[in-house]
Amino acid sequence: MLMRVLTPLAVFAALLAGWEAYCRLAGVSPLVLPPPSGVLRALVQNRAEIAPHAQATLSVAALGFSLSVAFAFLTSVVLQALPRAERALMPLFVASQTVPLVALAPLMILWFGFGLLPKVLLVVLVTFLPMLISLLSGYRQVPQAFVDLLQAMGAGRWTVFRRARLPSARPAFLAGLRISATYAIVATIFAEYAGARRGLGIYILAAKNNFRADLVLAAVVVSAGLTLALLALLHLAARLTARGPEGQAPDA
Amino acid sequence: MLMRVLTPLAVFAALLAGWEAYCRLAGVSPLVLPPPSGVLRALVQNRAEIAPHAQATLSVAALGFSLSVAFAFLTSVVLQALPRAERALMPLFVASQTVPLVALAPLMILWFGFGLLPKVLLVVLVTFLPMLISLLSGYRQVPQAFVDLLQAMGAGRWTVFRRARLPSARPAFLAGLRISATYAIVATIFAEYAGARRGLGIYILAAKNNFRADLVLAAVVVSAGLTLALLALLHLAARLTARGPEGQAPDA
Amino acid sequence: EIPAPTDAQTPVTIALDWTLNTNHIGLIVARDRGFYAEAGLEVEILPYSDTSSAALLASGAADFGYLTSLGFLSARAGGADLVALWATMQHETGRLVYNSDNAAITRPADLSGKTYAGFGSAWETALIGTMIAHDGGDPVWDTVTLGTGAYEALAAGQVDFTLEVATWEGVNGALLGRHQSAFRYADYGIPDQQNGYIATRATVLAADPDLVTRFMRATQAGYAWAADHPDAAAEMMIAAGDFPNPALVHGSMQAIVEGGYLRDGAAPVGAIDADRFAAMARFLFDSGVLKDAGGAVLAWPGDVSAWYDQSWMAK
Amino acid sequence: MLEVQGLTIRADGRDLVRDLALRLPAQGITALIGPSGCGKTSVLKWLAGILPQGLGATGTLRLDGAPIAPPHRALSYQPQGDALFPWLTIAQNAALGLTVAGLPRRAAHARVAPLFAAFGLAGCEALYPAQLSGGMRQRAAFLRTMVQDSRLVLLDEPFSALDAVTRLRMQDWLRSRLQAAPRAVLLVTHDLHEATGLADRILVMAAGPGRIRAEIPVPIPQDQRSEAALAPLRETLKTLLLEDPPR
Amino acid sequence: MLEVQGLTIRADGRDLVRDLALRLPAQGITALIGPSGCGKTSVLKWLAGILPQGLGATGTLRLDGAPIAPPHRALSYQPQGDALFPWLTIAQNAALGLTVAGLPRRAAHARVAPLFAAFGLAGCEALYPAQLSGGMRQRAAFLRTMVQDSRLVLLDEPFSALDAVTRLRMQDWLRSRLQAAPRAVLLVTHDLHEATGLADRILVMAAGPGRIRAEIPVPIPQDQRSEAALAPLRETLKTLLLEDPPR
Ligand SMILES: Nc1ncnc2c1ncn2[C@@H]1O[C@H](COP(=O)(O)OP(=O)(O)OP(=O)(O)O)[C@@H](O)[C@H]1O
Ligand SMILES: Nc1ncnc2c1ncn2[C@@H]1O[C@H](COP(=O)(O)OP(=O)(O)OP(=O)(O)O)[C@@H](O)[C@H]1O
Ligand SMILES: [Mg+2]
Ligand SMILES: [Mg+2]
Repeated sequence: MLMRVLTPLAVFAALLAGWEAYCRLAGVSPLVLPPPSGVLRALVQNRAEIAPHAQATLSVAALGFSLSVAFAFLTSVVLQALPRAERALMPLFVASQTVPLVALAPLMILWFGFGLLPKVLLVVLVTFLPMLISLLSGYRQVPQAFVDLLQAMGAGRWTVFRRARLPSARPAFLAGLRISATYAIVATIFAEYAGARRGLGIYILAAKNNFRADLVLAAVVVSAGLTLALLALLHLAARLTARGPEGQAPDA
Repeated sequence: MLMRVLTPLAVFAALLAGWEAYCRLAGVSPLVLPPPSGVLRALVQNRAEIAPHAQATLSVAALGFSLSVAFAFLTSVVLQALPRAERALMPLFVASQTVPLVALAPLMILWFGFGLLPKVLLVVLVTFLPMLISLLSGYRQVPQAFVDLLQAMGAGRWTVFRRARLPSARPAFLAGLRISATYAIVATIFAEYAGARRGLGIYILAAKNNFRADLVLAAVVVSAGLTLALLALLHLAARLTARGPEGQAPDA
Repeated sequence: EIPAPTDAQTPVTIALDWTLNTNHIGLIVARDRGFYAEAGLEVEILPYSDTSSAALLASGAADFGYLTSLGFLSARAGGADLVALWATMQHETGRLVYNSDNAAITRPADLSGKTYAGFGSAWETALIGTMIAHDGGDPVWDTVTLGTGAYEALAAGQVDFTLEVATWEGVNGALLGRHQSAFRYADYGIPDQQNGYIATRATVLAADPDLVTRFMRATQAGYAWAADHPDAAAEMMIAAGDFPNPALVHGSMQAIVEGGYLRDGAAPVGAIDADRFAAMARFLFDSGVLKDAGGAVLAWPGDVSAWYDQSWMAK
Repeated sequence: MLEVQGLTIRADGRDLVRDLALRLPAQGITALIGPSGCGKTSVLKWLAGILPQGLGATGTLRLDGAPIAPPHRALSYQPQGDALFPWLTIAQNAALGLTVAGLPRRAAHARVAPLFAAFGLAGCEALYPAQLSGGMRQRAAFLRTMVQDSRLVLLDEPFSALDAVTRLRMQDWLRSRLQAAPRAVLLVTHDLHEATGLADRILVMAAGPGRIRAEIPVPIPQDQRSEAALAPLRETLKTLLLEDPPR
Repeated sequence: MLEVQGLTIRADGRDLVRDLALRLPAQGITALIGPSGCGKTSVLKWLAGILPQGLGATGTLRLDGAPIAPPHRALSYQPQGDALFPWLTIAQNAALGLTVAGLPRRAAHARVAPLFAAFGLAGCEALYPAQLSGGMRQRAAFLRTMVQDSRLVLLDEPFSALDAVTRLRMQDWLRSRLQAAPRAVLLVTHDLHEATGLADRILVMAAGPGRIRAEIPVPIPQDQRSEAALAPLRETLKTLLLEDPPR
């Protein structure tokens, strides 16, 4: 177990060391590629400045992600009850993923102003579909025998959903949650890039415009840290809410 | 079957009609939200100009995607043979997905110049991991009995891989291919945004800076069309290369 | 000097500070009238992208760069090895705009407490703060970073003011019939500056001064021709680029020529004025905009005359 | 007594089962035996009121002479395998039929609780299915079915997921359980050893389309069913089953 | 003759099988029977040389007195289920053992081709497994095993995936096949009806840790194995198997 954590860390440390050595030996301009030590220094020196930006990003991401999960859940409940609607809408949802958000984001700022709405919408756009697809496929993973059993007991459509389909979808739901969470922070930063008052996206934009690659990378580190923290939180929540003996084993 | 195509199209047409009606009735400035008819007109009028950009994007996407698939395949072959390397590297690969590319893309242009390299690299970065994860999980989906059988016949590690693991991974490979293909064009446009001579990304950027929302959306339509064409192509290739009776049924 | 034979053209790239517009007119003229080819150069004008031209130039991704004044000064002060060779606009083309029907704004002091649509560069704060304070207001306002969305946001009344280039967005606003008013920076304590620098790396200048000379002279010829033939140059530009609105290009060229932006008095096109260069640099140093690679605010070095080099202009 | 008449089950214009008639006495075990695909599960699902969507059926069902429509509370159905929900405890699983029927949770658990001992599951109430052996899981599934207090129990290959030794044990257990608390049972199986070991009456189905080929009573008392005593009957059944052409 | 001595299989410090000894004659079918989890599959996998990574084993294996190390060409292994590769045709599946052993494809197919008729698979050469019935798939798996020309065939519950009627048919088929082309067979099963119906000798394993509890010859000739003739032996075996405490 310890090895499973240490080996990747060792490889990561080796990568950083290589990067540091390259910067020092090749004398790369820190304007172009700052060494890891420089990024770390920038991060520590500017932590007070970065913190409120990180916090802004985190709130938008959390709000967008929560809304997305809630919305995906509601949609999934409706669609599983209406297979015709599912057949009509899913191709559109999938096609929506082929739209380059880089082009859409500035337009969304125009359409919806620079408040929370466009940013939350973008996060929802990015994270909604993986959740929805996971949930719907989770519902379908219910063993037919479970459905048969309940129906023979006189259960209606809704009871079958609540007592068999929904619990069966738990692993798929957690998997979808994990995929979506991976993109929540990144999508927020992306949305901020197109227009915001505050946030890591704005910080990165300003750092870039001021030729501070070290600050850009420091913000990247913060963003990756936030995502990893979010994933760890989900992992913990999954463990704590697990029912049955698999509660002891990591099931997510 | 026909219904399965027609219903989504009908819903899509209804959405477009609603959008068109909104633009006309609410008198929205086409600078902010052009009606679908305006987008279509822009697309038709500027098709000669958009075409070379679309072609540039397509070449980069195709190159990056092919390299990504090849690279993911090679990596998967190496990693499945070296479980220790897999344990060491996979967490890093996954962590790499938490990096906001919006921050990294301009730096990559600085590091690798204006040529193909940074763009292809970005496409690879975006599309590599879904492929790799799909392949590795595909290899694991081989029934233990198949492996037992081959080993009892005296097969070595490589024969087991080639004759059982690899063919077993076909459905997972196709699924990964589809996910990655969905992102290949979008990622290319994104990379072009950060620096390119030609491409839909550049076209969108110029259209945006010239306040031409209609051209931006026209380019978005082209990009979505390219992605859907790529997906259709993959679907076709999957069908044509299918072995066994499932070759008749859509297996992808 | 002897023009190089046309079959051995030296490839040269130049990165732009913004999507192709009339600031770049001389480059297009020089290319499309064959001035570059005559100088033995095959010039590629790289399209604008999300990566700044200063960064592209500093990293070696391009041979020359068309830079904003701020872009050049920040990069140079921050340690990038850049030398300015040229200044296009003899006066500041930037200005602060607001909607004319916004009764709450009559003078810069009124901007205090208002919402500003910004672009994420460090000098905007110094600029706006100085203008408000110079006019006696409290330099406090709300910034929303919007990039190009700023103009639509202003037109829609979502923000109160933003910055624009008078000879481009300003002309466009007028063409769209938008009623907007503007404050000139120079009227409120900001030194009038030249804008639109062409720069290269000092290493390029040292290694191949002849190339720089050939490139810059052809460029100068292009701008001079454009200043003399604004309408023909505008047509050339329209043919070269993908301009949705040809009237904008013509209008912009007209504004540039009428405003005396390209030619100012007897000075040759593109000449860098030592005093104004130093004044602007000084302003940026003093307002704490310029920082070193580590992020520390830089002190005025006393002399910045080494930051530009126009020896290519001399015989 | 349960009576089925003229049952025809169709899929895509093909008859899976044609004009099948069936009588189940109010007591005892009836085995429904036949080759794979002959329609045993389909008949059982029709009785339980859960025929899959693609299938259409015509036929009448009478309970003590009165026509009824499935799903009906007089019939309880136990699907193949154990179909225990892994996210519920054994007690919750056992009470499932009662809570689905609308009994409050507390009352349902009170009804189930006293039965654990008789089903060899004392102390397992709070465990999850994954923590139990195959035989125990199967008993828990029986508990869930039996507590529903229906008059007829429909069992679809209840022991097919168990290994042969556990299956022998569970057959013995079911026999004694039914002696202690008699209930009419329709047992679907394709194992002639199982059918002869447990049933009071064996219905042999044939395929293409599914129909009842023979009805064979098992006249040997339950406590005298040694291998030797069953041998002649088994030989007959084996011949009957192997006669059917392979599919 | 194949001889196993002192076979101990360990997992996580626990003995799954302890000090097991085994002799397999050069002819005839030996059944290895026992409750689930007693280690039957583990013993078979050790013989086939494919014990899973987590397991450690000590013990000696001799073929006609000479020590050998598995995997060895004298033994061929047929895993549970049919393990046919769905992406290969039946002919390719059947030839798998030969091509893996290095025979050129053409030669392998030439070796396999004449056997299809005897295995009831004539005309199926170019079909894919999914296009075959369960019994046919099982016969294809047998063909793949038998064409390897080993001296001893290791079968792990070959019929467990089949329904009971098809299983009866396949048992008859295997019996006649082995009479036509004799081969030494070690058949793992937990079905005493199957073991008694097919084997010449039955080894009864007990669990915890796995060991051989009894060795029972089946003296009845293969063509006289009626239900009645086997009944006494089955009764004995049943008692033996049910004695073992349930797990
Ligand atoms: N939903 C369905 N649509 C079409 N055909 C079906 C459907 N369900 C079952 N069948 C067909 O009906 C026939 C009978 O199936 P059924 O499951 O009732 O057989 P069974 O006797 O229970 O078989 P087994 O012993 O294998 O469980 C089979 O040929 C099967 O292919
Ligand atoms: N890889 C492994 N690691 C640890 N324990 C194992 C492993 N494989 C099997 N076991 C254990 O070894 C014991 C014997 O397993 P095995 O599969 O040999 O039994 P079996 O007699 O074939 O059972 P069945 O009749 O169910 O097939 C079981 O208790 C099982 O849990
Ligand atoms: Mg069935
Ligand atoms: Mg086994």
